[in-house]
Amino acid sequence: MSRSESLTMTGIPTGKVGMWWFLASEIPVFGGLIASYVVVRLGSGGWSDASSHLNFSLALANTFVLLTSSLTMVLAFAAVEEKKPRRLQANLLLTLLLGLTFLMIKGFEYAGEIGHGFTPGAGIFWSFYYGMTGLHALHVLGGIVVNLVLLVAALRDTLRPNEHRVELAGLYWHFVDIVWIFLFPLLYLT
Amino acid sequence: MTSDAHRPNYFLVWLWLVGLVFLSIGASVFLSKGAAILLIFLVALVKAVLVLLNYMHLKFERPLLYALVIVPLLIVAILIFALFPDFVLHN
Amino acid sequence: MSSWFPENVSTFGGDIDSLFYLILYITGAWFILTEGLIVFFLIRYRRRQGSKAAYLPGESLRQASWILVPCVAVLILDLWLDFRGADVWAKIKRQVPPSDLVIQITGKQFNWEIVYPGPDRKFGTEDDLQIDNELHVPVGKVVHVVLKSKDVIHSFFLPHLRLKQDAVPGREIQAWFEATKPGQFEMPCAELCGFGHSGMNGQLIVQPQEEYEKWVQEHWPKK
Amino acid sequence: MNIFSTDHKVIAKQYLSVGLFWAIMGGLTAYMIRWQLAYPDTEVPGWGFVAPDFYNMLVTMHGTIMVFFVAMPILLAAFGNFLIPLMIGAQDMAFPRLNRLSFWVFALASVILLVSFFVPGGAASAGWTGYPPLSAKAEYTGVHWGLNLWLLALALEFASFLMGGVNFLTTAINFRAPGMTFFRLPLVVWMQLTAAVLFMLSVGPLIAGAVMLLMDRVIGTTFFLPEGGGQPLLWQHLFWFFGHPEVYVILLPGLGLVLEILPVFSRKPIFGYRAIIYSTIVAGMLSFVVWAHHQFLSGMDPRLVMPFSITTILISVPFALIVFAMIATLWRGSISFSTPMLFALGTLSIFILGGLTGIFNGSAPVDIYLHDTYFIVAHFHYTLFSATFFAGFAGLYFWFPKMFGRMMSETLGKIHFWLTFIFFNAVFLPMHFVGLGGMMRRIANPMQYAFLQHLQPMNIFITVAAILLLLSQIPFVINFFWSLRAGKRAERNPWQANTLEWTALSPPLHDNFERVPVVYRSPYEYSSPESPEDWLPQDRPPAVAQS
Repeated sequence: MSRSESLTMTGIPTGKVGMWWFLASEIPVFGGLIASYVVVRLGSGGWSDASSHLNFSLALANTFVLLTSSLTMVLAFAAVEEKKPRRLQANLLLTLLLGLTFLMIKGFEYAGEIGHGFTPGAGIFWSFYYGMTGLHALHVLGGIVVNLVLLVAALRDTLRPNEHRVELAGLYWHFVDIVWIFLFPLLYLT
Repeated sequence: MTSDAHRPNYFLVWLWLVGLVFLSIGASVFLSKGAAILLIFLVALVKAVLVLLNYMHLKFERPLLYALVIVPLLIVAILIFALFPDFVLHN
Repeated sequence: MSSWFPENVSTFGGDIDSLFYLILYITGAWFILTEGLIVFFLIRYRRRQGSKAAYLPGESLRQASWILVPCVAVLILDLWLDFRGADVWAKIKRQVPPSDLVIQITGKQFNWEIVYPGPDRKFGTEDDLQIDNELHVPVGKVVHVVLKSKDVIHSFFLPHLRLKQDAVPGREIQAWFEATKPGQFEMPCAELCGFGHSGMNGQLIVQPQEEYEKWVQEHWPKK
Repeated sequence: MNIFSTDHKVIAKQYLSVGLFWAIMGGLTAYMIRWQLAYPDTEVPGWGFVAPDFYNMLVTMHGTIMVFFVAMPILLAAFGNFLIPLMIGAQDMAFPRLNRLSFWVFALASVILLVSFFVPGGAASAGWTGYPPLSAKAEYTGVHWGLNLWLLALALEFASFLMGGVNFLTTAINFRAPGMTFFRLPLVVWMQLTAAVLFMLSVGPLIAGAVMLLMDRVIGTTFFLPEGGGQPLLWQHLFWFFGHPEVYVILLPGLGLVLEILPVFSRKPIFGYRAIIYSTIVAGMLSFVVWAHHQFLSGMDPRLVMPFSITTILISVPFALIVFAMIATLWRGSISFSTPMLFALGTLSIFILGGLTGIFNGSAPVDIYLHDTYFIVAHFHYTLFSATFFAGFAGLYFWFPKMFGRMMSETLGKIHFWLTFIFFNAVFLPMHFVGLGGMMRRIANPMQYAFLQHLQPMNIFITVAAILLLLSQIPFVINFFWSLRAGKRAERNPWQANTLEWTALSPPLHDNFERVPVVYRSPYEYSSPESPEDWLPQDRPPAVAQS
């Protein structure tokens, strides 16, 4: 892939073009799910009641965790530009840990809801709740794996020729953050 | 890649994002339902744009990449619009 | 030509058939024109000793008008078909005539469950009449059908009446028809609904008014 | 040859092989379907009895295989992979390892789809469109793991083509040779790119829908089950929102192959190069607002119907322009009838009929009668069979020398063409009339219906023709394998064509070109007054051309 970086007709780095095309195809995935949620919800009643059984404080905590992880991710990218490998490693590690924290809190939240009988089969709100947050959590998991690969490379000092990948991983991570920015009010605040 | 001179203050952006979360929670507590929903989604939109422009540094990029964000959103808008009669207005 | 379709016995079937033929004449003309040109060009401009092809990139407006003008013709014909189609659609789906016979038809794997409201003209009461796969209606009367489904999606198809409508579980979908001729016609399911889909079929029995009333007398529950 | 190669040409051949394998499977399912329809409830020779639930599996898998495992891998993945880098003058794809991953994910999807035939309960049987609730609960079909695996295979295939799409688009955006502007790209590249954009922007909602359907089946959610507050119609919207652009994802690359071949064998520039590009883009945009024409009778709001009917009929305008441009390319040409040209002309003449019958289906009132009948089946075979097989064969006969370094036999090729052309029409032309007679799709036994009895002789005719159509592919198989081993060695440019791939060796080196080509002109300068010959390659410097 490194060969590809040298060649570009438009001036935009090739990896970045690829990543943005990928994100462009991800928008309709979550867009389709959110569109379905919105229209089905507006077309029938009783959703606010179901929503009130969600654990709001855990979700709020998760919102902060994810927003902060976006900050550490972008700081990792800044560290690449400033050529500060220690800071890069530290921020990648922080992002990774925050991602894991998000998943742990999410798992805890799921456990609580299922314990109260709100399983995926408990009604249409719960179908969408588990579908939307589940698909999002899978994306977080994917981001964690990517960051882990980058972190290992950074620690073994083999990242140098591929440092632009931190930026690409960041684009993806921020996209996942943006999805949560919409899921949080859609599910918890209305 | 962004040049150093242009780099946004990432920490300040983060403060804005956190502040906006509190704003939307406040809205859901203090405002009437309709106004709250409007404000909450406006805030979510602002947050998304903040992340896009600063963390994903779209504001330093070329039109092609803007198109890659806007066109899919338009397509989702078409989908929502066409789904309305069947699921919201059908009774 | 009319033998392509099953015999039409509904009031709006003729509109659908004539729209079909209108489209057939228009597309048929285009078919003959385009395929004819292809065959003609292939024969006329086949490779021969000493002949060279003309250099015609079709980029100038003058040249491109050879393909643009026909496209305008296509557009105009399209709009004509759109307007004709909108009229027929409105007649069938939007300007539904009033009716005094409402029948509830529920698809289930793999039968049509037909419910008449009974003498009190209300569904869900004790005097409802329920039969499977047999739909009796009077000739020349507007019949409203409420389509429902118990399990999967079925499609209510009356080929001789040019009526087809899906029955979707969780929804009640309205349809209507008016038969113009007495007789017995088939009423299959047109949407894949499981292993018994093939053969899911009912009978529509269109009867003259007196005969229909006799059937009602004999079969409907008394008050 | 290293099967884990990252070379786009090797990956193209891998996609081609898997696609051709699935074409055989698709053909076998068609054979069994046709036999059952002509001679219901008799033993299919070579197989045995076809029970109704097995029949449903056959129609489901026939559609799934032909659309997702034949048309897409051959037209998009194989030809796109092979042609895009060569035609734009690149060494390889932008992300060669992603390209390899894309193929192996597709291979995994193929294995899973194959396995799904053999799990208890059998393969998916809810139609290739998988409408819930039929597909959402195992008890409605009796198929449990088969349908889950079907969904999984589709999900993996989408992932694979998403990777492919990222690769195609990035490559074409950043890896073009010097001088290769967007308006000097060969049309097949334009068509491939449009198809990639359509696929990437439309598949998202269906991926979401597939996740929802899988959750309904496996963990008990009720997205599409009305008893739990769900909406069966929602799936249809999500499916067709993808499903209609998908039709053009298949069609456009097929038309693109034809657009490359017509000028070469007419020795004339393609007529209206830019007009075709603009039409393609317009058709691509319109394809996002026509999807509900598959749902006129689905219980969808009747107010939605006319807007979708109008956009559907209007989409005939850009395609009419492309067809007219193809015909105008023949006008005053110097036409020779080699096998690729015959198949290209076959595509054109068949696609015209398929396009025209689309007008009937697009007209909502007529669709009330035609929907779910064999008229629809005939219509989409005229469009998709022409794009997939006629255009696919045209492309294969045309680029075989470049792919494998040897020429195919023209005699066998012409026999293959004429048999295929005749029997294709013998199968699908009568099918229109069977549909007009009212015969429904996906019924296993037309003899169960009194009003279809008189159509049975036609059904038998179609079946006999279908078997002959399948047998007509034998000359191709012989030709393919014989030519691989013993065909005449191909020179660089056996057809005297202008595009860049013909300046490379046959087959090209690992990095395609001996030196990076420089592009000076548009790809279709045949019989140009600038050149003494009747062709003028894209990379020939202007000074040389004038001398």
